[in-house]
Amino acid sequence: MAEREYAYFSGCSLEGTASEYDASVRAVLKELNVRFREPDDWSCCGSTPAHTVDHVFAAALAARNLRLIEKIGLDTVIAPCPACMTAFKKAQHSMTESEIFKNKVNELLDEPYNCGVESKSALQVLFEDVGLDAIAERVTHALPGLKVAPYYGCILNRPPEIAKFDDPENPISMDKVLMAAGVEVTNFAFKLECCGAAFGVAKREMVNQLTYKVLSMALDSGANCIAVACPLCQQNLDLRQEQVNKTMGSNLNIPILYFTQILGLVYGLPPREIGIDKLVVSADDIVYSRITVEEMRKRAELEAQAKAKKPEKKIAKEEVKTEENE
Amino acid sequence: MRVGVFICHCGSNIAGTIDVAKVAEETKKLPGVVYSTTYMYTCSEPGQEEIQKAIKTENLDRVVVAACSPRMHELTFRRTVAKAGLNRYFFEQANIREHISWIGTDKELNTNKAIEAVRMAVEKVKLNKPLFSSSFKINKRVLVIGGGVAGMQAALDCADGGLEVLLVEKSPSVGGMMSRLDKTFPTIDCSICILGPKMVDVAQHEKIKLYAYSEIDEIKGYVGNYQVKIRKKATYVDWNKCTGCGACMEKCPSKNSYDHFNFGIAPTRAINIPFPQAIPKKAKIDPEYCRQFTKGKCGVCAKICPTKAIDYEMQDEIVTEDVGAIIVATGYSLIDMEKLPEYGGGRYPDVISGIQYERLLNASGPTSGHIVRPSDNAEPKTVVFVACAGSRDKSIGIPYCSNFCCMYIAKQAILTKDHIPDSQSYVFYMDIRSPGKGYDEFTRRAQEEYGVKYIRGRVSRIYPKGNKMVVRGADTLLGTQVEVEADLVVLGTAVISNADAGHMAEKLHISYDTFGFYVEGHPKLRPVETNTSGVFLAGACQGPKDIPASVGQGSAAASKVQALFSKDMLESDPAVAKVNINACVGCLKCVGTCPFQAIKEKELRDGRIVADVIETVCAGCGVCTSTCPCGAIQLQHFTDNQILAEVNAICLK
Amino acid sequence: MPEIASQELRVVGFLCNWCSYGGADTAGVSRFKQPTDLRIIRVPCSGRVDPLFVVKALLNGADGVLVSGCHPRDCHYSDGNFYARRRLEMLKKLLPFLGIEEKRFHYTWVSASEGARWQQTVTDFTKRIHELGPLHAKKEVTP
Amino acid sequence: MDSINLSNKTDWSFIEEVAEKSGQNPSLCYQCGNCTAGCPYSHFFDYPVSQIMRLLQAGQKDTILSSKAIWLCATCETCTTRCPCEIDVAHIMDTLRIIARRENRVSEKDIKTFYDAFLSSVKQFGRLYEVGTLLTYNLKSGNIMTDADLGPKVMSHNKIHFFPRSIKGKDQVAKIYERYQDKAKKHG
Repeated sequence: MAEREYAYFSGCSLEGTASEYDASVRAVLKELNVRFREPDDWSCCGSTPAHTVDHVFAAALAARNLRLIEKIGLDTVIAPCPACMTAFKKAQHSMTESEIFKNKVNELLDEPYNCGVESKSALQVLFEDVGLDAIAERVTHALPGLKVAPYYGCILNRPPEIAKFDDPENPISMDKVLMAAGVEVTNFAFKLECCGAAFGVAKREMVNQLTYKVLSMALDSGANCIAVACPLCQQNLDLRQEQVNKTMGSNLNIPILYFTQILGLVYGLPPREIGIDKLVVSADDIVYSRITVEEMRKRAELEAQAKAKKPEKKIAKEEVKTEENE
Repeated sequence: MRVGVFICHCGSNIAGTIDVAKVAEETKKLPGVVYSTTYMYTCSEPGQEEIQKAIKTENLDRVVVAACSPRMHELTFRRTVAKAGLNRYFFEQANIREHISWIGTDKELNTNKAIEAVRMAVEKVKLNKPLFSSSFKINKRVLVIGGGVAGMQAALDCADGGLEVLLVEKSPSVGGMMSRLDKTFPTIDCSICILGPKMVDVAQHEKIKLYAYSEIDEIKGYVGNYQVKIRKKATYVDWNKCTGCGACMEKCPSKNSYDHFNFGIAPTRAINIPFPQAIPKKAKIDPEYCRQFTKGKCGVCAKICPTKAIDYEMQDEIVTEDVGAIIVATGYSLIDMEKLPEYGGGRYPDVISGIQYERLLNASGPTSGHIVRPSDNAEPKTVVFVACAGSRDKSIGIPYCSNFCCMYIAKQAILTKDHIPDSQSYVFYMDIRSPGKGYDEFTRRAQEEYGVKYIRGRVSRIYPKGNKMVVRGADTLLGTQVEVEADLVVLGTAVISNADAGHMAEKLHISYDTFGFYVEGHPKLRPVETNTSGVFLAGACQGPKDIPASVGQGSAAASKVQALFSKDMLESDPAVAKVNINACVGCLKCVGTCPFQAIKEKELRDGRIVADVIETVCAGCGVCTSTCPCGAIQLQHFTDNQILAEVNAICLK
Repeated sequence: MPEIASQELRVVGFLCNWCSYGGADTAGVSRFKQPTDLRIIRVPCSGRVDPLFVVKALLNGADGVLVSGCHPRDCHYSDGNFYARRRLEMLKKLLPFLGIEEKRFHYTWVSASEGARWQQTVTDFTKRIHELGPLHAKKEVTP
Repeated sequence: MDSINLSNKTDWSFIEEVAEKSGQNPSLCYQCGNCTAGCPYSHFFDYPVSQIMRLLQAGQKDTILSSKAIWLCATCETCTTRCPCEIDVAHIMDTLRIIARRENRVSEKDIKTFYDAFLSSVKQFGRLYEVGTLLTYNLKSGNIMTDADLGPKVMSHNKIHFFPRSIKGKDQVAKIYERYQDKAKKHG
């Protein structure tokens, strides 16, 4: 990895309500020796609101930043926030698809963008570029008893022709990454179910209802924690969890961690450094449960010895059976 | 030379966008043309009489008809001129319908284009030579590829007609898809009860030679005289000794082999007889799972077999057979459920395909006809059927309708109620396609008598919740999203062509469409013929088809073969390559390029070596003609001069 | 007789009887509208097409030549279209030496069921030739 | 619902405009309902997605532009991903919002207000100023207390900055807005 260098685009949310995502992504990338530089003076990607105004306008807001990245001589940007990433990928897609569109966009910009930047989510970079082996190698700690429901959200891998990443119906990249890190994941059916996205403010009830579905389905799957890769998902699931309880008359209390925070934990990073303290639904129990890999191994051995007897017998039986036949 | 030109109005099909009168008037001016007229329907009987009359009165020696595509009526008009005493190759047809009047809107341009089309035909016909076909003996044996219901019907009809039949089936038993079905719509007949007797007949008919678990390696030759290489795949059981007692199957320790017959709904043994009514009822080893092959030790079946039929060393065997005609009835496959990830088939055990459900319903199936969910063997109370699972879905490259899913889903819903009276079935559908005799009444019965709930809308997603499968779909008639908590979900998976359909087509030199289904001679008028004479189609290999249609085509193909074999000799197409020995320098390039080995070298009396065409073997492609450095070998009716005459007719001015 | 000069150019097509000619028929039966410039010559197999035919056509007055056969491995004569491909590839390289743009010649594969594909092929090729303009603007060829 | 006279109440130009702006062909839709089936917001829509598509095919401009559905769509892309006819439905919804906004016929004022607050914040500072956006929204929408309950949470976890972080290039961003608005004016 070392030889390759990425651009890093934190985006507005990661500067504010999602600062812990920012912190944990940076920390994990550092741990995995992923080198990156930041374009200075970046601006908002435009996100969803811009798209309700005009597609060229929206693309322009995104393209301004891609241009900045182009200028510092980098060809791939890590955009941890799916909203930014999609805005970038969409702009890139339609600008490369159609010369006319490209020109229209560039007419709105001070400096024309030459479509030289590919955008990837932090998850995509870890899964595709860093690779599972490297992710596993770095693990120093374990989180026994932790059962994670991997929640991808809507747009990390959809629509396929824009996202060009993982399976649009049954994504497995986050599952694989977490498993590689030695974390247990549950079979979570609502990996992609929408949380209500940016409607938290204007359509609170709607979001609360959608979020409730996701949260309770996670519990059904046997999870005691949800891993996310999107500031909006996190906000709706974590920050608004109490709202959900009010609206739905439930009493859910399930910690919502960025998947990079979980990686940070198994990499033995100090909780504060990866912003565990910023979570509204406390994840302290998870932190306390953390043990080193060695301890984990010892426990496993003990359990193994305990079980040891039975399976041997079974095998023996099987043998005998075939013997009889022969 | 006296050429007569006949321009067809084809009602308004041609006359609508081409000024036929002008075409007649202009073409009359062409050198060599002595007569030019138009007629409303030239292909009609009076139309043909017009031509014959003109040949007499105007004593024409060449005829050009400007009408539809020669692929449509060339043979018709050749016969017409022949009846009037002309050699049938003194005829050319200009295609002014498919290639002009139907595709161009500008009448002036069309008319001009039509005139030129006629001019080309006239220039060519003037160079046409009289050709006379020689005749050759035909081998009156027929090869039927595929032992499903279509293939068996074809084989039986041919055999009953006294023809010798070779029936080649790639799986260990004949019966095909139909032998897997529990009941058949709309009569609820027991499928194997009506198919079984046919299977037995096939096995016992003295005119039918059955090659089970065999495949076609290679096909050489031409109509009347094919040589076929058949690969008898190794079964590792000597079928001459095997009595089908099934002892080996009982004792086989490898219990988790994939069951191809039951579409993997339950495991089978590594050595097995696919199903009780199998024909032939012989055991076969699946080396993928057999411990003798995977682990190198076991030998249980060899020890158990009372007739010592097991032979782990067995090899594939190639046999060569000669036949005169081929009926292709290779059937269809079903889309893999993994292609529809949002439905979770393959990931969730309780989401199964329609054909798997047939096996669950079937008394001779793995559950002896008790409907249970694969996950926990519990009896499902709520069953959801999803129609068009993959069909009519451009996004996965299957835009077509699979033809019979609507009907078997209705049947399965009815049977579900019969098996489990306190069950409730739901069917998600887009349109109910039930155009057959008694079909629509049947789908109505499912709803009216059996209370099956039909929901008009696609299913978007299927996911597990507790021990239920939640089916989330739409009811577009209510205009809402709906959810059903099902115990079992059955997908009406799309019909696709066999994976090897393309290769088979290449061996047969027949065409196939974008989806791998074989192309018939004419969509309306030659449904079971192909463009390769001597090769016929039956059943779903030509497109999704239900049982009655497949059986009908089986019989149709058989009757085509009967007609072909009703003569002892066949007329060869005289439009074959011919060597001008005076021009031939004996380089024999042509011998090397001929795709049919139809050219041999020949030594003349003076010792000169020249190329020589075996007329009956030559298929008339003309590759040799374009290869010959000195134009010595010419494809009759498509000689260099004839084609260049057409080129010049439209290029020179 | 000259084509209606203002609107049409001279495009000659050599089509194999089994696939492409059938494809053109299918396009007709489906009423898929096409430019009228094309004149079709029917040959049994694309393997029958002698590069000489193409050259003759282009030298004698055609502005573009299109050859179409069965898809590779779908040839009615098993591999006639492979011979065609080999020869026509050669021809492509040769044309420039005769002072003819390579783009005026095109060969492709269209099956009997691909009416829409045929319509596309004809429309695109005719468009291409119109972009190139007449090949015989000045020179008058005499037989 | 009274009958629609399709002969004179079909707005063909609207169908064309949407097709042109979205690059999608509405005629491809065969009303299977997959979009409605998968849409997480169906329960909140006044017209389910498939009916929006149907109304579009029928050229019912007014009904569509005044619908809440087009604004309640959060572009989760499920419909686009699963459409068997390969229609980018989400993009069509997006296009309908743009047209509704342009013709000042936004049915969901609150959502528009929030979007506007968001955009003006970006125009002002170059980046999103979350607190500012929320406050602007609360004032403009009149729902003064929206998410007030979240305030303490956010603060106690010091998740946000109380002062906008504006950037050097904010005028560049503002220019994007201006240039766009000029063009929009010119081309109507």
